[in-house]
Amino acid sequence: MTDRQPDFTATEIMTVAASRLLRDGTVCFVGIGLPSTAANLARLTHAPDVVLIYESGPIGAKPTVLPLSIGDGELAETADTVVGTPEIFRYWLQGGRIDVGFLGAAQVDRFANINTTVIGPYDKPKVRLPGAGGAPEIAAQAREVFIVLKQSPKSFVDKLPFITSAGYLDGGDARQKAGIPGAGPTAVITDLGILTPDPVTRELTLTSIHPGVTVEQVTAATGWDLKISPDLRTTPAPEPDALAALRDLQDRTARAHGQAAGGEG
Amino acid sequence: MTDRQPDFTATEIMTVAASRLLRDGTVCFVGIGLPSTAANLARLTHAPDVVLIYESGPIGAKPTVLPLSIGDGELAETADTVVGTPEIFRYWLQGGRIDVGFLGAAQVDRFANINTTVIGPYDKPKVRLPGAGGAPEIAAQAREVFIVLKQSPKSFVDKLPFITSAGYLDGGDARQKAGIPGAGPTAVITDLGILTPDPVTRELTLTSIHPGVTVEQVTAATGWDLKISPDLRTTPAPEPDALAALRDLQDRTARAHGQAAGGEG
Amino acid sequence: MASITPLRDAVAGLIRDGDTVALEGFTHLIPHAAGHEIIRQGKTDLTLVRMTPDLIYDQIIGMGCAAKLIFSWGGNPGVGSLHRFRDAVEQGWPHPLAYEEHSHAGLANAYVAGASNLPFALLRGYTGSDLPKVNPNIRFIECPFTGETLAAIPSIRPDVTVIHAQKADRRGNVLLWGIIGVQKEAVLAAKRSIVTVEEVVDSLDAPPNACVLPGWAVSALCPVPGGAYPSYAQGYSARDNRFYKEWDPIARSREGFAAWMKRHVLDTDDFDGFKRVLAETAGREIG
Amino acid sequence: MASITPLRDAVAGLIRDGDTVALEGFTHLIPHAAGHEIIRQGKTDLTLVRMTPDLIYDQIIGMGCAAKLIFSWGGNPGVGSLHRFRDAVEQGWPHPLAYEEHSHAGLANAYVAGASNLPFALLRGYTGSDLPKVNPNIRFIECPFTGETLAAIPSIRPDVTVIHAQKADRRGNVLLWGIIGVQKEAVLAAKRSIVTVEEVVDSLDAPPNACVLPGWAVSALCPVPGGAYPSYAQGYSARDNRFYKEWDPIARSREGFAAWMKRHVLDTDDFDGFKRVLAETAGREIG
Repeated sequence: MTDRQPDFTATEIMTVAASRLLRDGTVCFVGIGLPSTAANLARLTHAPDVVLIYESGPIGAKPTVLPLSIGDGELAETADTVVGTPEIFRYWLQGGRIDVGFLGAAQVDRFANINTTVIGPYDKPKVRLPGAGGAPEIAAQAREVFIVLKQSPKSFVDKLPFITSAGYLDGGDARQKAGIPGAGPTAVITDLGILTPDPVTRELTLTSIHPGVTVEQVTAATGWDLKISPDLRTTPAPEPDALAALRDLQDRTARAHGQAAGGEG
Repeated sequence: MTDRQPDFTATEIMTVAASRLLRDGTVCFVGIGLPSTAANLARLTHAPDVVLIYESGPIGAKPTVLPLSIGDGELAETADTVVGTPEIFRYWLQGGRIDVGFLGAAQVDRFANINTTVIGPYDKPKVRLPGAGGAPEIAAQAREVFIVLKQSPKSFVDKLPFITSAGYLDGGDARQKAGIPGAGPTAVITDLGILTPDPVTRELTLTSIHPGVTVEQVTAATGWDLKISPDLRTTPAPEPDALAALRDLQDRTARAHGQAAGGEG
Repeated sequence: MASITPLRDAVAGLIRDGDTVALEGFTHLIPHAAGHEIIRQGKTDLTLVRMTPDLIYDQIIGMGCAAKLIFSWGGNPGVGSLHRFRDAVEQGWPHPLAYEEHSHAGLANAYVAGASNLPFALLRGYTGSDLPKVNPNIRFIECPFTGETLAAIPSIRPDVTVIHAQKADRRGNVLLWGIIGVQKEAVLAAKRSIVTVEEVVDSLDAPPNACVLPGWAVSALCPVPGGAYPSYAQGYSARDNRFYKEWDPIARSREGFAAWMKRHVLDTDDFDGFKRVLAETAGREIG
Repeated sequence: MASITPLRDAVAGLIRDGDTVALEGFTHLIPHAAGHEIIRQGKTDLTLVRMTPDLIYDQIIGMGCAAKLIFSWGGNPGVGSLHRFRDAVEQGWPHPLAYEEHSHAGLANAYVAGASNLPFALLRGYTGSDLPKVNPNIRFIECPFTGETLAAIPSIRPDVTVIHAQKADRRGNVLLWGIIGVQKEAVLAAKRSIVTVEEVVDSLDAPPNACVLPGWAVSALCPVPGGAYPSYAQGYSARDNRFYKEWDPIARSREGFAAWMKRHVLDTDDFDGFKRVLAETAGREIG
């Protein structure tokens, strides 16, 4: 999709739509990049008391500009406290204190499993991706998970070469049977729409489509035969306030350190 | 033994003799009470760079007065750092960083096993003692252990009702066979003399006797047939400097909070 | 999210008869005021957990509130025995007290495991000690890589943990410092938590990487200045070593203890009331 | 006891060919200067460990110093791929790189287990992931109390850990703050350790319960102001985000990379020399 909307870009509506899902007071484990942008937009608009936790250690971070990396000083300086990375994973994530894990991904499949490890065979990779980072345990242990990524046949694939982090595995009750505690990915937010898992089969279903996008566009950007909800909604356009807040945030960020992009490390 | 020496008491020579064993630069895990007095005396005299670690969290404590309890503020305020109690036991003791564990005891047996749990049967105790505290793992994991306690038939017993913390178990190589890493108690310092384990049998042997004490007194204060070293030495009398430093320390302590006594908590 | 609550309401609302309750503190920051409130409200059948049960546990046990104690060292630090604890264990007065006994290393690891939502703690421990013979909750497992034997004990997951801390901000974030013991782990291991604090301030001004508990991880926050007495709060108050010694004769006899508890705790409304009466009976300034 | 040592001597004396080496840091306080010194001294056959290998590992791998990498996320944070790392993995250049791959939770716990002298780490992890299929060091064990299945991985015990910190005192005590990652655990898990610091001061003035490493637990202390560049040291320097972006085209080609490394690292004497040359080639102030 190109930006045919007069008022907002595809990335902007993706970010705003993702941010809307975060309720105020939620404790959110934030991945860097798009999830971090969406989570901070939520904090700056409708969810001032959202608690943002980054795997590098900050708890309750309130950055005024977006972090370029997951360990920016801005996160430490604005946090309620900064703990060691082991404590983040032990006491806070594994401890069961995270409401929402907000993740990006290189690839997802129809059951919202995530690959960030390799394209091609593991032992002879065509493309070596960065790897798991915090995602396997965030995907498993947060009470629910939101995934945000751009939708294309390369990113929405029929069969993942590698499951880095579990969504619903083979669908149905496979996730529960594997003993994974969290509810799993309850929304996948893309630049074209929002996909949510079928309550029974757990297959991702297009339940909301962004304004100006056609179902054919979404289908063409999906590497499997995408299910479309009979009650397909149109995603509300970004509220002017939210859009202004997002653009202010990105302008401040660009002035502070250039355009932000995703990455741990 | 009563204080028949003109120049020092039995407790004083016990404390000075114990403090002499701590070499400068040693990392010492310190029990409260007599061990803490002896360790701080060493720090104030011949071992200024001894590192004192208390199980409550202080690392590198340099108290100017003796702590009454193992968690006195004086320890925190004078330490190089104060960590949580779990870290003390995990990273520092179990981590293998302790040269000397300096312990007190209610009772010991001929193989320097320690009881601080019960007198009488465990399920129907005659006297319920405070319990293990940090001792079982200090006794096992410090590179070596010094035990300091007053000697009497009640404290030096033929058969312990309960082994709280391992010395040499049944003697010989029983300790090694049980997989206990540290060398074990290399000295037991009492108000009558110093006992060290036989190199082969590991039975405690009187190797040094304090000036003015007779072998008969030591034997009478021991609940088993005590082995006496053929090379029995006489413990050197406390150096005037050490004695002065000890008395200064105890005077300061008494002025600050009354006479110190042993106790965790 | 921590609500700022009177201590009486927090204890009434969050601690139930039969609960497993940890009032933690390692000499420093011991939540005495909260312990008194448990006694005043006549809670019963509690399983108490603490590495170093001391005077406040002696009082709770002596008043018959506890059915069981999980601990690793029980004494009056620097003084001697806990007479009420001993009477419960040795003579079954006021009723028998079950107990489960560990080492400090074991319990400290068990709190860490609880805070980490693990079912058990893994440690090198208890080797050569008789404790595993009398405590079936000390077991041994094998390392799946090296074959080494390691100790395993169940994690501690209290229903309620109670601690005392130096300060909190108005959003309920709690800061403690100095000897911090296992308090953070004990709070995070528990289903519910009560934190009494010396003061509530506009801004915590916490140093980097300080021991902070976010307000949303705490159930109730209760301002109780001096609430650790006779223990201390670094930066606020000193330990009253005299009281620890005075406790020894008070606790020696059942009658003396009962009379003292009635006058100082049951017949007072709150911790300030306790301290006023104690100042009268002890003939000196308290707190 | 930490001796205050020039970085060159510390790397020469403490890091041996074939060693397992962890240069840790989570965006913040990454020991770039020490990494350059490893390259200058031509260490070989290293097993590198790091949760988040980034530019300095790209350089060490690209220069052929490493035989194996243990990691959980390898990328140029905020920019994209590590081209030298990918070339080693995908094409075996300059030689094949073995690797063992975990999640952050796994490696963070493995460092904790190493610091705790445990042979393995216990966690809830990897469930549903394919990682256990490709990493035989991810195993599963049963809780001896509840029967639950938990993940187990070997602890990390590096021969040498290298970190950068803000300051040290003359007795070698080290203070770091801000995003402290796994650095304390990585140092305590290692047999030997090198700490580069921004400055050496008379007194640390550490806040209560700060992240302090006692001097006696560190092998060598090397004053290297700005030694984390292009990473940052909170309170001392800002992250040079531009350099992270500039690295991407430098590292894309083998030839460009080799020429850059020769000019900036091999042909310079130390980190100050590197920064001087970089200032010339980048046409701006560095560090």
